[in-house]
Amino acid sequence: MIFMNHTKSFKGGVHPQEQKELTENLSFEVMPNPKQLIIPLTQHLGKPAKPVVKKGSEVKTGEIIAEQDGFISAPVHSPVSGKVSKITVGSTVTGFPKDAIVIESNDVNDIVLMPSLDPGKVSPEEIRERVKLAGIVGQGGAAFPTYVKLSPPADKKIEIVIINGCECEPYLTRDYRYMVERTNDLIIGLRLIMKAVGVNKGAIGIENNKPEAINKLKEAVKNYPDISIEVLETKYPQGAEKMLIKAVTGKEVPPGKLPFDVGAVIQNIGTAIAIYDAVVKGEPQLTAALTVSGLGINQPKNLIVRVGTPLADLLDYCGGVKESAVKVVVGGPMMGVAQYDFSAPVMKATSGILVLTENEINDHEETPCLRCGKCVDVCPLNLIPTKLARLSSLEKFEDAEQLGITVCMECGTCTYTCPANLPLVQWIRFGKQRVMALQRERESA
Amino acid sequence: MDLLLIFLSAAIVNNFVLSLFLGICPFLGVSNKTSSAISMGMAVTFVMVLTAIVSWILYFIVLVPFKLEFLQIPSFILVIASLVQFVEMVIKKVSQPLYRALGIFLPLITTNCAILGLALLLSMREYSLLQSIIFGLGAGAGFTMALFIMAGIREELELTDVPKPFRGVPITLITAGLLALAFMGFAGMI
Amino acid sequence: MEEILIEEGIVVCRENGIAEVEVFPAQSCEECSAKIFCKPDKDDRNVLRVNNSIGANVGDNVRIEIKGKSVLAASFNLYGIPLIILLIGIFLGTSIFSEYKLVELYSAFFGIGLTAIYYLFFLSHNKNRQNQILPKIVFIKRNS
Amino acid sequence: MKANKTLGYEYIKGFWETNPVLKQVLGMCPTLAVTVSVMNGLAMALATTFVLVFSSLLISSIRKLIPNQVRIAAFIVVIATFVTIADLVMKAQFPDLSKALGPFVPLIVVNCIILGRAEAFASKNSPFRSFLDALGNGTGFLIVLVVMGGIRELIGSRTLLGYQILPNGFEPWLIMILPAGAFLTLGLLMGLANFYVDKKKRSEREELIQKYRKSQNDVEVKGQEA
Amino acid sequence: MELTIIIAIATMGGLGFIFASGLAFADKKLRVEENPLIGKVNDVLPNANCGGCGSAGCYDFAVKVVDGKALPTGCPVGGEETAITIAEILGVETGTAIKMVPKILCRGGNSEAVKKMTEYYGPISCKAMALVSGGDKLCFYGCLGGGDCVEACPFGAMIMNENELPEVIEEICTGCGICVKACPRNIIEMHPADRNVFVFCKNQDDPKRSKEVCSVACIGCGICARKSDGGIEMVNNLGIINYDKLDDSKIPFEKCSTGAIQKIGGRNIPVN
Amino acid sequence: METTTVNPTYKLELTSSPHVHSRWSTKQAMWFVVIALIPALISAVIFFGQYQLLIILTSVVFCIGTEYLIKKIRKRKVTVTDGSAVITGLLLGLILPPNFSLSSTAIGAVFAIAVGKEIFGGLGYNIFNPALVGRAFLQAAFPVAITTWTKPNFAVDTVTSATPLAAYKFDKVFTSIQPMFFGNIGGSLGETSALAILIGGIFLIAVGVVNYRVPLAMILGMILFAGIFWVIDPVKYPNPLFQIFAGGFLFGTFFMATDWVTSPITSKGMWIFGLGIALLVVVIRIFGGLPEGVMYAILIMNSVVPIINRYTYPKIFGEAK
Amino acid sequence: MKKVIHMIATLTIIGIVAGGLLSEVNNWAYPLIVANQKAETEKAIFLVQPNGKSYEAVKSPEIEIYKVFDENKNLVGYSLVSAGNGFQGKVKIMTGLNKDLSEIEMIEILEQVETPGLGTKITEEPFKDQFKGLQTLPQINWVKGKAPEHPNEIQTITGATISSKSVVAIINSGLQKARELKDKGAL
Repeated sequence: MIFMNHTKSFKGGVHPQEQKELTENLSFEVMPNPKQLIIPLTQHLGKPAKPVVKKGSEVKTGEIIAEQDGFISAPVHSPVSGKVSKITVGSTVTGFPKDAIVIESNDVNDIVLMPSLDPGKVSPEEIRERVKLAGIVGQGGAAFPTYVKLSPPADKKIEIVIINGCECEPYLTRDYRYMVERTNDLIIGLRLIMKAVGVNKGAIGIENNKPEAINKLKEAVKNYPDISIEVLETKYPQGAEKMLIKAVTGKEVPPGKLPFDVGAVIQNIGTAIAIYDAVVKGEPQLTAALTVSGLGINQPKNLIVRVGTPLADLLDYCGGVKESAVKVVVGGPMMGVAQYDFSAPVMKATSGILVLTENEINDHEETPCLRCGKCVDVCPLNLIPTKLARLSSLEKFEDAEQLGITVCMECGTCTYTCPANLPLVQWIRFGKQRVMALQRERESA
Repeated sequence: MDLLLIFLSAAIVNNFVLSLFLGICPFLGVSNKTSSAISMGMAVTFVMVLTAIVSWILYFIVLVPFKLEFLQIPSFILVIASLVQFVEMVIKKVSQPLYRALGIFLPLITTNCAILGLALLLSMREYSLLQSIIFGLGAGAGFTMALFIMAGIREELELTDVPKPFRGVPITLITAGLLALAFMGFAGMI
Repeated sequence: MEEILIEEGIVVCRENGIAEVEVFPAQSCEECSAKIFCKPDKDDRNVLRVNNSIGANVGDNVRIEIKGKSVLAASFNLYGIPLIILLIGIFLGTSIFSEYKLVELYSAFFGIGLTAIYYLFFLSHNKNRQNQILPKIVFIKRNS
Repeated sequence: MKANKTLGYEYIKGFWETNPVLKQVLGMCPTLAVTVSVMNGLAMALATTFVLVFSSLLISSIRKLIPNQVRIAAFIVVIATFVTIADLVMKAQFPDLSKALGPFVPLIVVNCIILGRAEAFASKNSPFRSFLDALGNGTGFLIVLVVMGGIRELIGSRTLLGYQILPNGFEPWLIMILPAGAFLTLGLLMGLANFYVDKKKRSEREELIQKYRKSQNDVEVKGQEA
Repeated sequence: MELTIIIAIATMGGLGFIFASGLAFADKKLRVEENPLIGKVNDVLPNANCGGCGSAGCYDFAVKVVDGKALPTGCPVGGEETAITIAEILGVETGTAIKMVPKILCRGGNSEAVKKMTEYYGPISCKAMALVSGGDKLCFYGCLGGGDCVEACPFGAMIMNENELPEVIEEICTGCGICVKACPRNIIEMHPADRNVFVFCKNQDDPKRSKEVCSVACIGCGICARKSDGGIEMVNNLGIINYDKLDDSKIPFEKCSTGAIQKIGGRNIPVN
Repeated sequence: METTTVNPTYKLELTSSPHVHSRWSTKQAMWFVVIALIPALISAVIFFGQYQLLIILTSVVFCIGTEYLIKKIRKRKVTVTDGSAVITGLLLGLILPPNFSLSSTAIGAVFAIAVGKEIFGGLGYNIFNPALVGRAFLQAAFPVAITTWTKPNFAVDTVTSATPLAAYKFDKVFTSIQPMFFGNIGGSLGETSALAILIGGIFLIAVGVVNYRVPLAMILGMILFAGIFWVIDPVKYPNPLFQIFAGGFLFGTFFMATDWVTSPITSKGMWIFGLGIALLVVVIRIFGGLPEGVMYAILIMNSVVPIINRYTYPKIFGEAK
Repeated sequence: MKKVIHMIATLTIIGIVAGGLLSEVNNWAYPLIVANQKAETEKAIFLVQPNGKSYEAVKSPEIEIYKVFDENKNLVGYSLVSAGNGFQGKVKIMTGLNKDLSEIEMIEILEQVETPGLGTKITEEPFKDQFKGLQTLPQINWVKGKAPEHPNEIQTITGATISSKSVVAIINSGLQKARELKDKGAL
């Protein structure tokens, strides 16, 4: 209250070391196709896709190999041409094995594309249909099928589409590169989304540590008065949906509610680009753009790789891992998943691979909670992380539920700040799962 | 001023729980819910004030004039028991739902030594009726405060790593000891 | 933060929207040294009246919740207000009966009388509001 | 199950196994309040035992005459009567002691030990058994009160029963005879008692584990032979 | 002095009268009839309120037993003695109390299960480990070795052995089943103490992966099922025993290459 | 350039997110507090002589020893290196009167750690500030010894050995601010020199170990509450500045009330906590029998911290206002 | 209905028996208790008036004061009981005074609930002895931390200043009332 900040933002949050300089100025590189690709059937939130190919089937690039199954689901396309060698359980970057189709690439370049559409004339239905067929999932991390987000319930009045250009996770520069390299495609993508959900107000939220991107975008939107560029304070988790909406529109999404409920649709930079690709170029989501970074990798890069490329190939391409590496993480350092099996493949929503060294992790001895209140100060959702974690670990789920454990988005700011180095997020995640199970049980009863 | 002193003395300086050790049983058994602590406290305060009135009347209007002081203990306890029973019945008659929700505190109060202690103390100190009422009010307030603070602390204690032999009553006693130590700061205010 | 008290019990009877639930003695009751007075005899079971909006049947194992605020409001109605009335009555009484010899006695009766009137008044009114602050059944366990 | 307990057990159990203060957590008020010295503790415990024994005896012998509904009320009256007797006797014969114990003699009425034993034991058992049970519980109470009083008197005023035990060089800890000291001493004492019980339980479990390990090894050896 | 005695007697008698009248009045209004048997049964129960019987606490169980909704043998903690006493109180025949004991259906301890190439750091507790890519072991079905069940056991009847697998000391075990609930991987099951054939694995992966992740996994070869005459069924690459139909003489234990299905002990575990 | 194969031969770490941490650690914070206490320590030696070092040393050694012993008995990890026992020892030493007996210091230290801290489960679980528990214990056990003050080394004739508060309370003598600021007055070892305490306190706030809210609330509260009395009767009641500089108020403000463990975790709670302490200090100093009330005020407020926390939980993001 | 009568009868009978029993016990105990109390008062009166042999209570609604005589029935002084608040609660003091109330013979603390070991030092000899022969005019004063300089001053106990001060204040207020009484000629 005392130190009012003039840059738009939210209360709480932290400012971890950015480390973006490792890859900030490297343009995207296209990685050659690997020999073998493992394509999980669950690359999105929701029901797994249903395979439509068998062992031994020949497939072409862009061909559907597994179709959408249910409302919240997404089809999967073959990212390369080749032959299905098997359908089996394989490790994934989420940490849990899933069914996957394994394709041996044959290095033939025959791609099956959908017809290109004119972004100026396309109808909202067509956009949604195209997004659905292209199997586009949100690039923000949760991998929610994008077409669902483009179909808001009829009773919710949507006012604004916000493109999330914050990229608040340290290390990652994928969105930044997109903004700098494909500025105009991004704007068209945004306009397509605005059309699909039927609003005439768009915004792109960017943290103020990306001046070049801000300049380029401001230049590009000169002719679009309905799109504004919102410059936000550099702070983690500025890019979280709720925080972004708060910063841009000043509205707070109530617990248990969605951005729809305050009239906003949020899309990631990567998603907007993917929509552009699907509509304008007719290309389904076959590749993932990602940042390979960290002090533990020999050649940090911004890469465009085929979905299904095993981590091992990718790390090899970037010159291998240094001796000093202690952790390999897929996603950002704050919310990513530590890897134990490098045969796990890149998925549609993978945004980065980090190889971290001891120095970056800053791990220190775990001590009991000292109730210093730092976690309470930084929690962007105004929760009491230390209490929630303690209650969860003692399995007092009712109390935890009372204190709003289900609101937590696991952004990790509390654990990052905690001087006692407690695994707060891990416990809260456990408690959250159990509380949600309890709630489901209650509803069914 | 005299009344204020009686109130402060009973509530803080010579707190019933922390320095006179009256009402230890409910204090040790108190739940960790602050709202039930306050409810219980309110019930006790109400009964305390009623007890103060009734036992004052009994003692100074009946027992003393008839030289029956030696019947103090049995008659006090019977009167208190009847009183609580009566309140229980009235509340039940008046408000069945509330009785069901909160009536359980009442039988507990019957045999609470704080209530009988209050009656005995006020007869020993020869308070006037007004003083007795204020004394009861102060004792009730002090009891409620101790219960409230303890309920809060216990909630916190549930989440701590207290050595196993000390869990439950022993740690409550030790906390009460430290609380009593802290309340010594008020000594000398009367 | 809103405090909520949770109890578990078994439904013993129900009637339009209200149920009576017998509450199991909680674990913490075991530690309580006052437990022998809590249930003076085993016949007197601990039965609560609760709001049964989710339609639990007799014999169901249920969890009931009551808001801390409701408990406070209820006990304030039940003990707090009478206490205040009692005190006011006595102080008023001392001035009203100041000419009599047994001022204190009369004023005490006056205060108690006022309190009794409050209780009776309470009886005829706000029955509905009372039902609102009842605990309510939130969850039926169907494990057994 | 209850029938086969020996009479000796009814007496002895109150010392430790079901010690009223340490295990049943009853009668805390006097335990905390009067134990500033051994003498006070002793007097209080004796008075309590007197009331406990006589009321148990009486209640047990008239238990069949009392209707269930007025049981508690009748107990209270009986107990109150004996307490008054104890109080009057004390005031008449030991005025100093009576003064030192203050209102805590009358408060024996609401001492949960007495009502607790009456309710849990005397109302269900024969007079002789109830007598032994009451005496045992009284003794258990006495033990705790004397120990408490001993600790507090020794450290708080370096005396025992009024005789100086600790040398002058030892500065007495006044806190021990203050309320805070009472809480702390009893808390630590109960913790210690629990610790001892825990330790015993643990060693019993260790033994069982050892036995289990051994039997496990036997099976393995047999399995290899076969 | 005479007068005092009379007044004293009158006062006390009067007070007793008033109080008793009040009680009688309250009693008439308050009365809730309850079967006195419930109290008696409740007295016999161990009053540990562990919930092992499936009821919420001992009193609840007593109510159920008296109502005939539960069997006298239903209290696992009290054992046979309690069952007999309850039966006596109720005047019914007791069935034989069959002691249930938990069985840990995983043998993939530290030396058998294949470990991940990474090492887990964080709270040593199964429920927490299960969240982070499923702990240290590659197997996603096996014991995590965090000892949650050992912690949970209120009777101290479980220990972690050198191989970091929990073991049940059946002499101490009361069969309350709390360990079953504590296990996030559901590898603990309650079985009658006299059962001696178990499939010590819960792995439902395809045979190849099962083989890769653990040397003692059930790899779903189905040999035991084919020979068992319906005693064993293969479900999701895992042998499930149907104890009603099981004839252990037909099971070719030696054919199980990983030893996942085993006949144990031959020890007689006394029912306490 | 160091290179290895894709899968390193050694084990990588597998942990839950987040994978990076801030530089803050408990240990670091604790040692910062120790550093912040050095000025007060120096002023103690300057004003009361080298013997005081022995008191503080005894206190620290016994604190560490007790913690070590209890952790060993409980078969827990020995955590004496985290510095918390050292802080308790230092704080306890600094709030004792000069030339206090070493054996009593040791008893206080043992009590502070054993009953004030370890019995609740050790660091992070204690309800009351351990150093203050130790001091309150000593005050109750040896009331005479602990209120026996000695003159500071540079005592001017007019300065008696009595503390400014005792002088005010019993003799109605006001000490002037200047000696109180530098510490040339009677009082506990570390509490006399406002200057030394301010240096340490401001250091702690600057490095971020201590949140500014509690100290600010306490000082503002003191100005407010003491001010009310002062305005009512400037002759009878001391002015707020005197109240702030006298006794252990500043020391309590910066080193005791700001203890992480025993202060509220919510920001609203911290304000309430600070104001509450200030109010209690004023009440005890003016109406109570003791001249000094900071210790008791903080202990009492410690006991209501769980309640303060519970009722000041912030509104969850997005919840209706 | 039968049950109700049974209930009421049981409790009434128990009440009657209890009442009877207690009055019997009381009949035995009451004289002893009264004698004890009287003996105690007497002991205190003569303790503060060592030369007294007999006494007589002065009837006054305001204060409790006794005239004390020697063996020749000559007035040797007064024994004054005064009470007031100490550090923690009520303190009751018996003060022995000379005939014109100008000098204290001795004091005795009858009741107190001061801090054990600290405030309770007011009951110990070193403190009480200070009052022997103390001048009471114009009133008693106290000094702290130094030896008394005037005949009407006593030194407070270290660490128990408030208790010591209370004793002085209580005696002073009692004296005040006694003087008023004397002025009225009632003594």
